[in-house]
Amino acid sequence: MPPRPMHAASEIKQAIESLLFVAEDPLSKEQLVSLLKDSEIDVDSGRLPQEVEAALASLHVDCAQRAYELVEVGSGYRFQVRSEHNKWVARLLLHRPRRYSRALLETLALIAYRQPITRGEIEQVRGVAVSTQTMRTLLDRGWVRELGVKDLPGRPMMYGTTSTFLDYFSLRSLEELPPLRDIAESGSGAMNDEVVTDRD
Amino acid sequence: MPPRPMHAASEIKQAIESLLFVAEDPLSKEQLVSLLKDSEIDVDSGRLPQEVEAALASLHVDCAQRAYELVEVGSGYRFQVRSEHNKWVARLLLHRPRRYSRALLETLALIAYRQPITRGEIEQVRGVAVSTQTMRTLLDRGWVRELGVKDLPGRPMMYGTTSTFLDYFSLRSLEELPPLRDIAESGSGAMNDEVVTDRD
Amino acid sequence: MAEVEDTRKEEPVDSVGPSEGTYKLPDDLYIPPDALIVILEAFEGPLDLLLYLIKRRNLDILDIPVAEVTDQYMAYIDLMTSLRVELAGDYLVMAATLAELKSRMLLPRPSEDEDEEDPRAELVRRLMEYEVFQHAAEQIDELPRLERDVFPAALLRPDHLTHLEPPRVELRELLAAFAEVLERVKLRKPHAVETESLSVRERMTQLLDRLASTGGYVPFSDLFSRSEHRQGAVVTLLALLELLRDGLVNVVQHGFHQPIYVAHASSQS
Repeated sequence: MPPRPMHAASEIKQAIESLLFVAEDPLSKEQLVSLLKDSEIDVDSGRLPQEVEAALASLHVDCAQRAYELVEVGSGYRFQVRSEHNKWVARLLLHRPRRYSRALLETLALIAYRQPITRGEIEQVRGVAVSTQTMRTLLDRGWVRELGVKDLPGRPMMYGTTSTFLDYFSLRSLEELPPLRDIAESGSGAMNDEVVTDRD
Repeated sequence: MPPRPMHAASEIKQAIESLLFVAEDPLSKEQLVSLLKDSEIDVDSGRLPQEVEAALASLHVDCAQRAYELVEVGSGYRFQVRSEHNKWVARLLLHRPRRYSRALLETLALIAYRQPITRGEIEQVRGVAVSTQTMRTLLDRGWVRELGVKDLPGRPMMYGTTSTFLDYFSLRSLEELPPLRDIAESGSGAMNDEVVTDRD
Repeated sequence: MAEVEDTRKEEPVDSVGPSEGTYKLPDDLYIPPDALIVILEAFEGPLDLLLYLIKRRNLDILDIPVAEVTDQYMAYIDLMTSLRVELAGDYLVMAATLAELKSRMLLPRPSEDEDEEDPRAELVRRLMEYEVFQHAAEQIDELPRLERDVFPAALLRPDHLTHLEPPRVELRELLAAFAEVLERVKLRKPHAVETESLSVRERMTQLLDRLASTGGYVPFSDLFSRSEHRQGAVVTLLALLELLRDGLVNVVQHGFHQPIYVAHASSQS
């Protein structure tokens, strides 16, 4: 059966729709462009980025009537079920969502806001040792990565967050993290940001 | 506000759409009815089967413009990519990093060491649901096979490894898998005796 | 092996602890009983504990009454010791810091010296900084999260395409994956393995029955029977912690001074 002739724009849109629905992780505009390149779609490859952008915008509008929406997160675009339907999803997926310990969340917060940061620096702020298990969980989940060693005695490893972290928490970039409460708000005039950020 | 039948119908449709998009397996009409039962949707439960049927028909029409279609397979309904877009899916699968997910490796390891084991037991240890995709990949690769059902409520399937699995990892027999105690030590920290002895 | 011995020594709870009669749970304790559950379960270290003590009493973080806070801190350390909860060394370091601070605060300060820094300044700075990140962690926890609040919409792949070039795996990868699983299993074992006794299991069942029959939120303090004395209270507490960890009960408190309520987890959703 010969492929029925299709408008390039509509073909691009359908291709992107299929790709986003089948991909395990969000796909970025760049990934989409490179997946569409050198295909039989009749479009100048220089124009592909704009075409992809237009298709995404059009898909976004299309799903207004659907139970899912197109969202942009750290590593790209994904379709997700609108949160008002979460109650149905919960009925289907019976497993209880995993809860994360405060130790893990606090460590993650320090890494997210203060990256690059060493384990020692995290421990200094939290006042307790960071367990190996906590670090490993963060690395395993792919939320945190090693950024290289710091030029200090002992050559400690520095850590930072990943795009998987952004994806997981539906953030487009680190800028979208909730703003840190100003330390001065808790009251001290003697406190200034330098003291806080310039540790070690 | 008096109940409006139209409203219930559209809510049912959106609920089904969400469910089909997050389900790992096709969902049958009966499953859908039971997932929708006893909810705040204002519909007589006796009428639910017809309502579900009507919603499925409507969804079928809705996706005429989409890159996917609603199909009925042996065990129920699922959305799937229209076959004319398979080429894009194939491109994506060829481009993706050639690695298995941690979830898959952990599942395989659990099956290897704890066989015969049910999916529920794997989920219990891992603390998260095992996706159908994961099980299917392991079965497709010929590393894992079904060993028969366990005499438990729900009659869950038990899984074990195959000789293909042994061949792939250059093992002559399962006995050649490193003993758990060694793994634990090479991993980190001392093992809990209880977990180790669990093996037999 | 070591754990088995521990369990045996655990039996006479009343004989453990610095001095008989210093602690009477839940009535007489310096830290009110309804705070106990919070304390036992959730402190993330000495700074966390200190912040809690300060906030609970609505004290000014910039003008901490060191003597008072130190006494409460020590009471907590003693309590933990008496319950045989192993404390991280950091708690003891902080205890020493507080003791030193307390003694320095007793010394008259040379008022003519303007530059003299308040001896509490460093501690205050650390507390405030930690508080900022505590808050940040709470906010991160509330972000919409995959697996909990966000569910990607996915299409099943065409079956014949799943066979494309399967990835390669090495045995050591498989072993590493398994080591992780085991490690996690170990961590999810009750932290109170040593203290978990039949009586705790039994009490868990009793509590669940009671919460289920009540069908709503029960004041935390009502779960303790005055007639049971200390050991009974500890058993109830441990049982509650177990239930909480397993997600079988929910605990709510609407603010620092508000009473704590407990409910069967299934009675709400």
